[in-house]
Amino acid sequence: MATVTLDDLRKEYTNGQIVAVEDIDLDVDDGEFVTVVGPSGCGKSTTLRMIAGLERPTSGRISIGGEDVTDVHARKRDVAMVFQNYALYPHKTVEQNMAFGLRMSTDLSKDERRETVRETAEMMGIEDLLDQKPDELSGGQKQRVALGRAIVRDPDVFLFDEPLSNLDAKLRTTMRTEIQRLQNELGTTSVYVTHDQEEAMTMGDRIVILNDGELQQTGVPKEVYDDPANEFVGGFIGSPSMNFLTVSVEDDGATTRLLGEDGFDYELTDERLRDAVRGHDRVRIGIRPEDVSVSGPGRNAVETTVEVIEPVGSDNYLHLGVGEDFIARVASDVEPEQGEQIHVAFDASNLHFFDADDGESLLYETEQSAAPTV
Amino acid sequence: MATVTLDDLRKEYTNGQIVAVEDIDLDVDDGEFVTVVGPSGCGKSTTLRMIAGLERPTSGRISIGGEDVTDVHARKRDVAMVFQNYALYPHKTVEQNMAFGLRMSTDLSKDERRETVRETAEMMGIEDLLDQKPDELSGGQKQRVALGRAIVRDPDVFLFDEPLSNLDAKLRTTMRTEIQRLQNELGTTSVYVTHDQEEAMTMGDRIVILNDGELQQTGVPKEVYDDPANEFVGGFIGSPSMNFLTVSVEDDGATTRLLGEDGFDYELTDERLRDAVRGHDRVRIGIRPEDVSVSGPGRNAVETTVEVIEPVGSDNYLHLGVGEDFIARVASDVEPEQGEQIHVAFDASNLHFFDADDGESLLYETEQSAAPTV
Amino acid sequence: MSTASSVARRVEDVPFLEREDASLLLVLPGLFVFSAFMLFPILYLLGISFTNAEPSNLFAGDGALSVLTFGEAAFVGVRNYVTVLTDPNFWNSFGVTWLFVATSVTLKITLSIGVALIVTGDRVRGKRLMRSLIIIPMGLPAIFTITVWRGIFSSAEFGLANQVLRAVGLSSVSWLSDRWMAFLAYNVTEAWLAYPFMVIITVSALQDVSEELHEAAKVDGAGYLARFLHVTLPSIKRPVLFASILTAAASFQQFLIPYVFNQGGPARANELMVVYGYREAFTYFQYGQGAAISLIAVAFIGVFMWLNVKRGKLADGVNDA
Amino acid sequence: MSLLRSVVRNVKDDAVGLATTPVDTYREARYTAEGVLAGDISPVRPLKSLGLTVGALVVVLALLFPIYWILISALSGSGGSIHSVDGLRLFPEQPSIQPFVWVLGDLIVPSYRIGLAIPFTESALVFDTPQITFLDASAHGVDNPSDFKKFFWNSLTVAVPTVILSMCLVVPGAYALSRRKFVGRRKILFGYVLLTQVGGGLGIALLIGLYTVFVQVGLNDSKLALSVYYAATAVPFNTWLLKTYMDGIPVSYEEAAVVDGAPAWRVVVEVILPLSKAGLATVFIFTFLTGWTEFVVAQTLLGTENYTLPVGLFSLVSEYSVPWARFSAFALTFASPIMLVYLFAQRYIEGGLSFSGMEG
Amino acid sequence: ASVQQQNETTTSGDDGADDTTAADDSETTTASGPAGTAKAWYRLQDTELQARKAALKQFNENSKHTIEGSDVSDLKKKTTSAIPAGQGPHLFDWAHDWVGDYYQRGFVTDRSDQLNVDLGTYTDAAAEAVQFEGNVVGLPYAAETVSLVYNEEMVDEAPETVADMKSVMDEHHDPKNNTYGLAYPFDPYFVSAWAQSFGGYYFDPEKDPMLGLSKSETVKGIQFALDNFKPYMPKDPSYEAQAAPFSEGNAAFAINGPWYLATLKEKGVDFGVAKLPSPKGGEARPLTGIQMWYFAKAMGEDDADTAAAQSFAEWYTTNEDLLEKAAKNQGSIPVLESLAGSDALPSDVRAFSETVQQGAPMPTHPKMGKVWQPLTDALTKVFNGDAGVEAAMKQAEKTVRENWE
Ligand SMILES: Nc1ncnc2c1ncn2[C@@H]1O[C@H](COP(=O)(O)OP(=O)(O)OP(=O)(O)O)[C@@H](O)[C@H]1O
Ligand SMILES: Nc1ncnc2c1ncn2[C@@H]1O[C@H](COP(=O)(O)OP(=O)(O)OP(=O)(O)O)[C@@H](O)[C@H]1O
Ligand SMILES: [Mg+2]
Ligand SMILES: [Mg+2]
Repeated sequence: MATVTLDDLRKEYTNGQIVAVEDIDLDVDDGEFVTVVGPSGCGKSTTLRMIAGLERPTSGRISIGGEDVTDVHARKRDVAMVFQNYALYPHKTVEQNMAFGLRMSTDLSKDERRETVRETAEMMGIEDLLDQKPDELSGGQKQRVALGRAIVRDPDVFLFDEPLSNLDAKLRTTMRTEIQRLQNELGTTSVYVTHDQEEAMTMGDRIVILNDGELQQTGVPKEVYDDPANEFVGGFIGSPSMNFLTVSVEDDGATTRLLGEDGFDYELTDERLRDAVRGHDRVRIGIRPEDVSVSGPGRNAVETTVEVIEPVGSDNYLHLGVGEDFIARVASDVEPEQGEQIHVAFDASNLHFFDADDGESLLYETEQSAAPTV
Repeated sequence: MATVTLDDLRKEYTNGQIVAVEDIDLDVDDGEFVTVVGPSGCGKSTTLRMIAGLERPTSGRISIGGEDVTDVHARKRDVAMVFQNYALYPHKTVEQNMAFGLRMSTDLSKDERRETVRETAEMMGIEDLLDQKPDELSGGQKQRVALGRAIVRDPDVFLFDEPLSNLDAKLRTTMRTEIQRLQNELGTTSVYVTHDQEEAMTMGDRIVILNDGELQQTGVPKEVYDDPANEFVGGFIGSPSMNFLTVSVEDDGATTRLLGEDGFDYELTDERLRDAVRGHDRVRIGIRPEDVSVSGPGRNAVETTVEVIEPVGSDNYLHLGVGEDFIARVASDVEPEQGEQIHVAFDASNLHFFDADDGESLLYETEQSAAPTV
Repeated sequence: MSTASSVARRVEDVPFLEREDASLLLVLPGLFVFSAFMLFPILYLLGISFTNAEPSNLFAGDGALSVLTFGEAAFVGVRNYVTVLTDPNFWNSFGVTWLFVATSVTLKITLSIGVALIVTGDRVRGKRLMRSLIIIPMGLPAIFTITVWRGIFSSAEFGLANQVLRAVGLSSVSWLSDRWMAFLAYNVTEAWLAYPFMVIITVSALQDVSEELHEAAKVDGAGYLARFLHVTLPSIKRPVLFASILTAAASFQQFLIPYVFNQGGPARANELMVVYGYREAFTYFQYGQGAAISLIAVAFIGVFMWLNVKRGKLADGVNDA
Repeated sequence: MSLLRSVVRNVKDDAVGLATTPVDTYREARYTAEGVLAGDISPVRPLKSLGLTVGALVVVLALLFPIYWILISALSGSGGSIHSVDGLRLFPEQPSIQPFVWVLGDLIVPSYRIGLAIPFTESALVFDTPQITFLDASAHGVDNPSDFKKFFWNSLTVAVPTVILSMCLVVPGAYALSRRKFVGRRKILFGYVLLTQVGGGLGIALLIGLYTVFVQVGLNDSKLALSVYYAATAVPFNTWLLKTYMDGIPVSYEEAAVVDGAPAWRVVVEVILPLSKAGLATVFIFTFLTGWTEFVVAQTLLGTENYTLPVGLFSLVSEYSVPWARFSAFALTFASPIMLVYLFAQRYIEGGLSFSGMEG
Repeated sequence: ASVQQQNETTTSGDDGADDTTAADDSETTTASGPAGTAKAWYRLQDTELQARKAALKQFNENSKHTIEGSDVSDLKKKTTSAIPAGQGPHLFDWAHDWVGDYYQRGFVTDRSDQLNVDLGTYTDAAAEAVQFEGNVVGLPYAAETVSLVYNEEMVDEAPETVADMKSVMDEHHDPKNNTYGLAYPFDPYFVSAWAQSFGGYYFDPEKDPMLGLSKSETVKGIQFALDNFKPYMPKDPSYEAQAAPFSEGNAAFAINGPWYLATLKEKGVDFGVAKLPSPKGGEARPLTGIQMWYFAKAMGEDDADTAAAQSFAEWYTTNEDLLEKAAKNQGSIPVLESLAGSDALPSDVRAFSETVQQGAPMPTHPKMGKVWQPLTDALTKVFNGDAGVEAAMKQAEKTVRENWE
């Protein structure tokens, strides 16, 4: 158990032509579970691999437990990593797979190793599989073994690189809970990389969002969801995605109106929001689908067509004719016809505003956490 | 465009030791979009491949457009298939990939083929990629090309085998809409296999649920969601999963009470429900997470502990101390403390009842569609 | 699946080529040509091994028919086999041959894996060029290379091997006049001849070793050696095993090296089986006896290969469950 | 055809890649140097790389020393011998390319007269192509150059039919064994694996039988018959090799083509073969090498006029003496095209031999 | 008879005329038959090969017959397989040691009755060598044997006795500085001079016992060679390793045959050739080989091709001009009576010629074929010090006897 600190971490590939990770600062507290999320190619794996010692940073420092390990070889760092494809040694039995790390990094006797492995296997519910080879296991079992292999070593830090992405949806949720349970139990500092924002949200004590190698925002999942630092974060976190509209701001001193295409017309009354948009000609509004409600006509209600209705059982998704792809999540008993004209409304407190040019949030309190570098 | 009819279709492997598909009957209407869903290994792919002609059924018949094609070779059936890993010919350009089917199955001249491919490519927004090789494309682009390759042939039937499972979450939703849009436009009969129930729900005109090679239920997604034919379907469709509890039925003639562990005590008043459970000592209740609401104490309210709170942004998932893993989906502003005692309530109309032994629904109207064989 | 019924079911209108059993026709030409040129001579050899065939009687007679009657050679029963199997020289060659197989294969594998590791090393630059250079020996005719190595291992003080020894301050060695030194020389030469093929296979195998497994092992705390033993080696085991089996067979049948070096000497001490057969058969043109020796050798190598193929499951394909 | 084109393209890429390697290396060196200067990169790392590269180079050179040694003797003029009494020499004493000139002989494209009749007129254009002299042996004091060109031609006319023929035999067989199930499939496969080496190495033992058969059928001294023989010996190993490679091609490509409406043979031609490029290249090289380097059978079967390169090479050796300089020069000239081909085919061969399908 | 005359005319006539006369002559000897084409096989070094080609050309241009010559590698294997299969040549060129064996196996044919040359034209030894049991199976054109070659820069005068030679070798032998006393391939053929010095022999069908390997005289001779020469030689007894030091000017003496001279000339070694020195109490008596054109089985029929082959063999073996040139350029030792020992020959050839006189032709008896290998093995053993001479020779003798059975 230890803290992990990244200090101005940067990684370049092909002689500086590709910048995979750009000056990331991050502090992970002892026992914290941090999820790192971002689209494909944003540098998540690279960051994780630098923490593991599998890649050497181009510049910047990494400390684990307060000790600078930047120049320490992977095998000397007391971290355990769970890989996307499990990376189980195919020729070893489950037991040997799990014992390998112990054999390499501790002085335990054979019997002690056996004992330790057996304990962990029981904890993971895989004690019956110990004599099997990875080939003979199902995806979920493999995943459990991979976790077991990491846990058995009782390392300072757990690193996970999209460990669940090869599992099917059901199994993914099961395993997700399992990992959380384990981490709660063990209290080991963990960094968990995923491209699935839901996974990131539900699992992380804190969530770190990367894009294009750059840190976008860190924070408690709910805060990030409620108060995204920029349009990217807003759009990336949450499913279905936040809806965006570009609107022009008409401020006559008394009222502030936001005018958009398709007859969008919204009047801001809240002073904080008016302050935020004041001084901008055009802003991007972000509205989450669940914050859109079907209403009757009225002030600030927008009339629009229902283009598609997607039932997902628990809810219905309405694809509306506002902007590019505007979705409203409504209860499953709200079932307008396709093509029907309806009115939708949203509460001003649920609106997010972003700079039309650089996408920065106009509401985000910068003191909240370290300022993103964008 | 044509109907697809499966008639008592059965497929055995390894000399009958493995029954991959067991006596499936299915009618797909002309222009219908049917999604086939089920857990891994349930026989989805096998079914689809039999329709395509890539596997020969052990028994049973397949008709396409009313014509019995059971003994017709795959290449003579006018179907197009989209594979999970796209199966784009790596040595051919996108254009050649798309034109290949035309070259093989039509008499079009080179120019005509070129024209057709170009049109389809424009429709798919991949006209700029025509000269590229599959390697040079991103996952989403590959997926588009694979779709284009199927569409360009204008076949009777589209077959999709988990075409989106290699894409990341965001891209998956985008492509999902795209496929729906295309199918709407083209109106081609489609069979779409997936293991993701959400995909199946949102995309299908009708949804077919398989388990263990056997057909569980077919129906419009909403119907299946609201009225699952058995416990398996109930649990499989919907995310988070339906919660299940085994309760004993205490019927004293006047009232019917359902008693479970953890102080679960629920009185049934609805006559239809009472009829359903009557005669059973023990039944399984199914309650969907979104139908569980946090309430004050009261009749039929169950007191329980909040074990874990999972925020997913739009909602919070409460893991409750009822039964094995009982989840309530509540609005994101309902935020009890972990370990807090709360009361939860659910409406009787949202309860599902299953036979404790065979899992059959006690409410499911059997006349609704062909009876499942379980 | 019963083949008969499935064939019957498919006969209908299915195009000829798409019938699975018709695929046999695709294999047959190769099989036929191969049999014609390899199996027939083997059978022929079997035939003459029971005769007293010599050039003078074997080639007598006219027309293709005389092939089948082995010219005018007379049938002598198993005499040739008895002669061979009671010859102490044969048993010596038998022992030496297996010893040679064991030592040379070990040497070849070690050398090839070592070289392959070097030319695939992460930190090594110019790997591709090195890999191309390294296979040069494959492009030279074996007979030439072996003649050169014969010169290298000259017992004379000025033989290259001796010059190298002298350069590092050792005394020169009578390579080919000392039994075990000659044996060593065979091994070195054999290893040098065979390494390109083995290295190519090993390099290919190494490139398929999962990087992720290596990383997993690194994180698990394994050092270079441990990773080599626990990750690399198991991953390349099958291809290398396969190459080893092939190369073992090649070692078993090595002829040119001992023959060119010192005719299996010194004084027949290192006569490998094929050399023994050649000397018995060709020095005095006893074709019958030569054939018997060849066939005994073939039988041994056949059994050896058979065991290996069985145990190594080399004949299994992906679609044999 | 497209196969050929793609091969040509890849070769071109490789050539470009080879040519740009120094540029890339330079770029990397500069980047590293900058990094080191800026203190971002510890100087130990590039040094380690350098050290390992040098180490690897040393190993490679050690392995190739015998070849280098041959080269020295080839460059030592007629005086060269590998049995030189004088201590270890790293450079030829009196370098001379005469032995190589002797091997190659004159390389002169004689002048040709080409007449082009102009249609609808009586007249014709007549060109005299210039005589092109690449190498004039007599200018280097070589009067009786070797028959290398003749042998080369013979080797070519043996090796090329060998390749064509074995391709014809191997490819269909490998495909069927990899993709179809039929009676006796496993047995054939098993037999092939068994015979890969037994067959090949039996060469000498089988010579008697083989020779008799050839003579009786009247096929000795026929290059074509020799090709057929080589092709036959190449069948088991190469079929097995290609089969293993084809096993690694995902079935879904084939299925996609079938669903697209392609008949079996087009699936093979349009999908399987192009995807087996690496395997095919490997088989190509191996069968070519068989025809190119085989010595014993060629020597037994062929008459002087038809000697192939290895036989020609060995005919330089007389009972008592080996003209080392010429012998070596001949051998190296002989090997050089193969090296070149390998340099470009390398990635295919390494791919083709990876036995990806074997991990069944 | 006409050949004899022709020879006289050629020796007396001037250069310009002899080609045509020789050719005319061959025309006349076969005037009756039609033109034929015959195949001739040989295995030669580069310099000899050029001369051979020139000779063939000369013959073909001046005769109605055509001879197609081929330089065939591994002539022994090639002839043994091709001749019985009916694919062989009409003539092939090799030393005479195959005569008995090949005759018995029917690979060669007796043409004593059809010959147009008198065997008396050749030296006795040569004439003897081409016959087996009275059958003439070919015609001889040169002899070969090993003799003493010395480096004139190191050795002032050729030693007469082995003792003299030893003292010179002592002076020059210094392997540390890459100089050696003697370069001497150690195999039965080369060693025969000493093995037979004291009355020993390897094999002689006229003697009893035929096999003389373990006779004390033979053993003594081999022991003598071992004691007196081995210490001054490079340690590798193989031909190549022994040939190199002398040809590079790093050895005082070599014992080698005329074929070696071409290499020496090429490398510019200043050498002299002398008779083999005599051992104390004996005389060096090397085995000699006779180079000859064999009449192969294909000449069994009297057709035009056979006539062509025979006329070529006769022309080649009796053409003084050709043989003299060969002597000058390739150090070939003529066996034509009129040339053998002639002063017109270069001095090296004369020296070799003298050694040939001292020596004994290799036996042509087929049994000899089975003596070489065991004997070679024995010599290797004794050279390597793995066995005493006597033991090794006894063992070899036993093996030979077994092989004979
Ligand atoms: N070895 C490498 N050489 C060159 N570029 C690389 C290398 N590894 C990664 N990159 C590049 O660095 C960037 C970040 O890659 P990284 O693997 O960290 O992304 P990721 O966020 O893990 O993506 P994914 O979700 O697809 O796994 C990408 O643009 C990638 O192309
Ligand atoms: N070629 C085969 N030989 C033997 N068994 C097979 C074969 N193909 C499929 N099976 C078996 O048939 C069953 C159904 O397989 P199928 O591939 O149809 O499942 P699936 O529903 O597509 O699963 P997934 O979601 O994993 O793709 C499985 O139990 C599988 O093991
Ligand atoms: Mg990644
Ligand atoms: Mg499937």
